[in-house]
Amino acid sequence: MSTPANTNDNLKADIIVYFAILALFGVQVALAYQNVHPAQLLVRMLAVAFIQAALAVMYFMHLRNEQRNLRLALIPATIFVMLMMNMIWSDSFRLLHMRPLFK
Amino acid sequence: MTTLGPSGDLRLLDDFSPEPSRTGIWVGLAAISMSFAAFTSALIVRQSMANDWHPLALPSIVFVNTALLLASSVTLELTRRRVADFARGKAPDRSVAQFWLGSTLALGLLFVFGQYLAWRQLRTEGLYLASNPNSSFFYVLTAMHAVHVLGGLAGLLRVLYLLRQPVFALRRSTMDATSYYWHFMGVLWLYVLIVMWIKL
Amino acid sequence: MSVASVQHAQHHAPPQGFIRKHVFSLDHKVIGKQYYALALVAVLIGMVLSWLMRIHLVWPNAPIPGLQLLSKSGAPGGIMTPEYYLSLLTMHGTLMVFFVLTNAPFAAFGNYFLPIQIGAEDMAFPRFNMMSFWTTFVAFCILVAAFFVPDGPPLSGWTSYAPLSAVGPDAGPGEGLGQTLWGLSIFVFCIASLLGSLNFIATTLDLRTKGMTLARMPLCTWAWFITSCISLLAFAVLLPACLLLILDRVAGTSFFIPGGLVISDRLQPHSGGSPLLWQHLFWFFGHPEVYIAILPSIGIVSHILINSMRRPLLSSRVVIYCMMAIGFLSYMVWGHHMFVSGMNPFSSLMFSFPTLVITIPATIMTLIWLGSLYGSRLRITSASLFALGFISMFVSGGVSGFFLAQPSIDIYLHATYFVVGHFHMVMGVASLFGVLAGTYFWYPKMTGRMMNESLGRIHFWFTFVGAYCIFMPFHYLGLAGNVRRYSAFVDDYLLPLIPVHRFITIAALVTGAAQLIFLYNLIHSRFRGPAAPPNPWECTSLEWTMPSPPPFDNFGGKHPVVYHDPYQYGVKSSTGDFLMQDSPEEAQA
Amino acid sequence: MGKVFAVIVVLIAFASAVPIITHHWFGTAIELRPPEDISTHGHAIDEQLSETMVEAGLSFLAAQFVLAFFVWKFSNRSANAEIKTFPGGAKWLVIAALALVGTEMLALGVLGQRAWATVYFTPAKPDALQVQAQAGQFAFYFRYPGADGKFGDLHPDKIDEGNSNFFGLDPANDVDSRDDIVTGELAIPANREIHLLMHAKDVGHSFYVRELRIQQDFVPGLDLSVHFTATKVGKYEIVCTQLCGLGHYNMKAYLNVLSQEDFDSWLKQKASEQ
Ligand code: HEA
Ligand code: HEA
Ligand code: CUA
Ligand SMILES: [Cu+2]
Repeated sequence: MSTPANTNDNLKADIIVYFAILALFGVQVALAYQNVHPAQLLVRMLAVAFIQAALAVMYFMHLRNEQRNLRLALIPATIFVMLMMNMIWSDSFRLLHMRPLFK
Repeated sequence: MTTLGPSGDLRLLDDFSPEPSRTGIWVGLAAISMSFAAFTSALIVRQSMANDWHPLALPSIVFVNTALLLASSVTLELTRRRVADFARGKAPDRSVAQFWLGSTLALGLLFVFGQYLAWRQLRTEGLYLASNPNSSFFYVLTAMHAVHVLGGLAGLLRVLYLLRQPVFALRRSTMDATSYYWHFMGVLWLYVLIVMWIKL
Repeated sequence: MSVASVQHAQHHAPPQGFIRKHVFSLDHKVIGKQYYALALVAVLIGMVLSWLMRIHLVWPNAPIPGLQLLSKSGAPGGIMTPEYYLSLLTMHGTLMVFFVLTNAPFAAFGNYFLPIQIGAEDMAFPRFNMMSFWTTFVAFCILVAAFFVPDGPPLSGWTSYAPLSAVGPDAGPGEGLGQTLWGLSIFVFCIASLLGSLNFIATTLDLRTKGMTLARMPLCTWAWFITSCISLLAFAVLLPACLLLILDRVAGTSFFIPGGLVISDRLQPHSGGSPLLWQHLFWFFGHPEVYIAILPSIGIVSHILINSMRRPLLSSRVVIYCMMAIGFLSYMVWGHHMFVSGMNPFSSLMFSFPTLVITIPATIMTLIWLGSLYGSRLRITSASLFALGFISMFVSGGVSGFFLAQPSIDIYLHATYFVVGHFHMVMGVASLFGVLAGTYFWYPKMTGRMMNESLGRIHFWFTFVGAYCIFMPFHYLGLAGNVRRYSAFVDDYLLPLIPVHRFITIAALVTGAAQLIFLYNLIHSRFRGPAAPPNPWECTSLEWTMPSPPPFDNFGGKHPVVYHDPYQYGVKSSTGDFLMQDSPEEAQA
Repeated sequence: MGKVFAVIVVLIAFASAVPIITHHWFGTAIELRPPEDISTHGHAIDEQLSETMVEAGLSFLAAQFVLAFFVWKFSNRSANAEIKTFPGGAKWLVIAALALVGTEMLALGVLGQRAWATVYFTPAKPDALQVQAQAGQFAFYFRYPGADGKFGDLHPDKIDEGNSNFFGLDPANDVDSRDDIVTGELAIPANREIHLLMHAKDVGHSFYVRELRIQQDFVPGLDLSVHFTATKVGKYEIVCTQLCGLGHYNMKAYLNVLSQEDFDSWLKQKASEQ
């Protein structure tokens, strides 16, 4: 478990993180105006959003200070399971070519 | 064995033994994330399957709602600090904390109301739940999110109730758990918004 | 590793009044028993349904007395219609998977013993706990209500594949209100399971008593913990899937229904949905679900086996790792239910590989159990017989899983009785053997009375032999190409196989009747059984340190201190050949 | 009691193995094995199946026998009997499991992928005979493209079973569909590849011919296809294996494998009946 004292009032760290998230938002806006394929765009946006969310969750929501067991049990499992879910998508790309015979 | 005061109150601020409600909230958030991941997968598969995809212009009010929800996170964080001040004896009473908490609640309610307005706007455009997949997903995602937000509002109400008790009865873990959940609603909303913005 | 300190602020006073004590109780022990009772009711209904199904399959025109009272249209004059068979099948599968196998080994025993085994006074969130039971109960009532709706109970199988399950009454009998109730019931069940898992995880992480490190938790606690992690994420996926299914049915959306379907001569007003999407979401939940069903039993059986062998396993740690590995792998294999479903054939290979890999941890566990039997001092009791029977059944069922895991063989075997044989072996009996072993083992603790050993053994022999007689022939039928979910066998090809079916039906009736012995034992011992001592099996874990049955606050307001890992057997100590977890004594080798 | 358990487990293991080895149920005439294979790809599947049967069967027997033996040997020993540890302990068991299952997996996995590939990863030959199959509650219909070699488009709104327009063809406006031949049985020439285009009319169904070692679901909204070559003349059952409603058990059609000449005259006759 982390040290008890400095969790609540670490205003400086919070502000830094806040600006980091804002900066990343800037990156997102920039990305949005790039001319890329929507699928690509989605991937990039989600990647950045993921970092933002991680920062917010770690610092603002103090996950950083949470029990080690909790972090060990929960985070890898959830991320892993979500990643696995992407296997569903493998179908969706194929389905594009297999629309019904009727017009 | 650590013992906590009879009410386990915030005045024993430095007790950092894990509190079930804090663990519980993280576990709950994992489950909620998973549910929304499932919705996202459904959306992606559904889109590639569809010959009926009609891009949907998000009602502009959702951006106002976004601002409201994010602002409510800030006010909640202010609440938390003021409560801590009070618990440490740095603040004379709880009125400031109550004020910020009240603002959070109000902003949250406004958010839900704003979402309702967004639905109304879609309806006036003739887009109902079953009109096309885009509107279906819009309603489902926003409604599911709103349901979770309502849960958060209930939590905040409880915190407010505890905060107003004559004898200070708010446990630190309750405050924390509720506010993590609430912040998560903000994060989740941004996620939902991005997904809808790009995909719908 | 941090040792969670034990503080439990809401130290509760003994509950007062009948309702608080027995109905809306916050006590995890009462809730555990409630779950058990619910599972028992569900398993009995499910069993009777399986009898009716079996009878109909081999004597399709024989009137079953009384059946017309249950459904006039489904069984006019007691003779079952084909659609009513499918309804019973659906209800049988749903009851068994959700209300028996998710409830009995996991929610019932878990609720009762997880807090005690880690030295806690109650679950982390007693109120949630009560809510999850009553939510489950509501889900159960909704499902049972589907028996009584006008156009019949749902008939899309426990998997409820869309679009059959999604298009509504046009698709035929059972696709009206009944199917909607099915969706609703499972939706509600998901909420209950999520609450339950959340509670289990928080309890295990936060409420362990002093000295109870994670490594010192008994194997069944580990199994419940891992199961709750699996179930948290699995039910979180089924929940949205059910929501979308219900919306397709009642709100006219098209998540799972494509365009251009003509059903009952009506062009359906839908377009663009994907039936495969339902299958993916369902099995994304469905496969982890089958491990949710087996892992707690694996834990319970290991616990009981160690106690009966009077020695620790060769390595408990390896078993824990295997359970974790199974947990992780269970999320990579769901596509093995969809090899011939029209899924991308490349994904079939991607799903087949981890499915084959999952047999490795299963094999390791099996070998560890077997290897630990070597040189032990095995005590034969009803509980240990069921635990040993579990191993035998798990091997039989697991091996047939190995066939199905290969997509090429699955082309032939998919949707045949081979699959039915496979899952009844692992789930219908192996998992339930875990429950039965647990029942014989923990009954004294839960009720304060001993069960009758001789009846227990008779029950074991009937069930063990009977289950093999029922479920082994299913495999042969499958190999011969007998298709599952058929209300009657009318093809020229299947008619010659009917004698095998007849044999199975008789075995099922006998085996089912033998369950009455168990039921009698359960009820009779509750009132007439000899009083149980605190530790009849000379077991080491914390539940056996307290009187039987335990007081409402478990440890009487004190917090036990744990000094040992859970399986100090085969040692020399003042108590005999074992050492309780909370005994400060050091064992001599 | 432990010894009884051991004996019964051994008996059960034997009893389970016998019908599989002999393919017969208690020596009677009930055959419990896949029917004779009539496809060109099926032998790969059959080999795979018997290979698995041997390896998994041996694992099954071994595990049951070891269980029985240990229970026989170590149950109800006296309270002060010495407790021994399995030679090698957990480590060797883990290694054994990895080696045993690992090799089995590799052997079968590699073999199996090949069998799978012949069914799913090879495209149908361009000269394969194209037939369209439509599954609907509770019947299969088949369509041959006729002389022009082209299938007419499907119009779900034109489906009219009363007038035998099962596919929803529109001969009035659509030239391609005028000579399409619609039948209720699937007649095919032997030794010629068939490319079966699968279309579901209402809910999910499946196409299962045991002798062909082919099973493939019909997925509404998705037009899949399978291809196969039948080698033996005869009549076989096509059954539906995907739960599709009350008539599921009775949803079947016949696969009629004919010689090329017989097939040609059959097709001609059907064309004249349209
Ligand atoms: C408790 C439930 C449970 C468990 C534990 C399992 C365990 C396994 N299952 Fe099963 N399964 C179901 C419940 C379960 N299953 C259900 C309900 C269905 C059907 C649903 C439906 O369609 O209605 C199903 C269907 C199913 C299918 C789909 C079949 C089809 O529809 O076509 C497949 C395919 O891969 C499969 C594979 C496996 C495998 C590889 C395991 C492995 O985990 C097994 C591992 C165990 C062992 C292997 C035994 C011990 C090891 C040894 C003795 C060593 C030596 C053995 C070998 C090397 C072979 N299962
Ligand atoms: C736990 C799971 C479970 C159990 C125990 C059973 C038990 C039985 N099942 Fe079933 N079955 C399923 C799960 C289960 N089944 C599922 C998921 C399906 C698929 C549904 C679908 O296709 O959609 C299915 C389908 C199914 C079919 C397939 C029908 C078809 O495809 O057409 C048949 C056919 O005979 C059948 C028969 C039986 C029989 C004879 C029994 C029993 O009678 C055997 C005798 C009973 C026992 C050995 C156990 C008794 C235990 C106790 C009384 C005490 C337990 C205590 C507590 C739980 C507290 N079942
Ligand atoms: Cu068509 Cu089953
Ligand atoms: Cu599975």
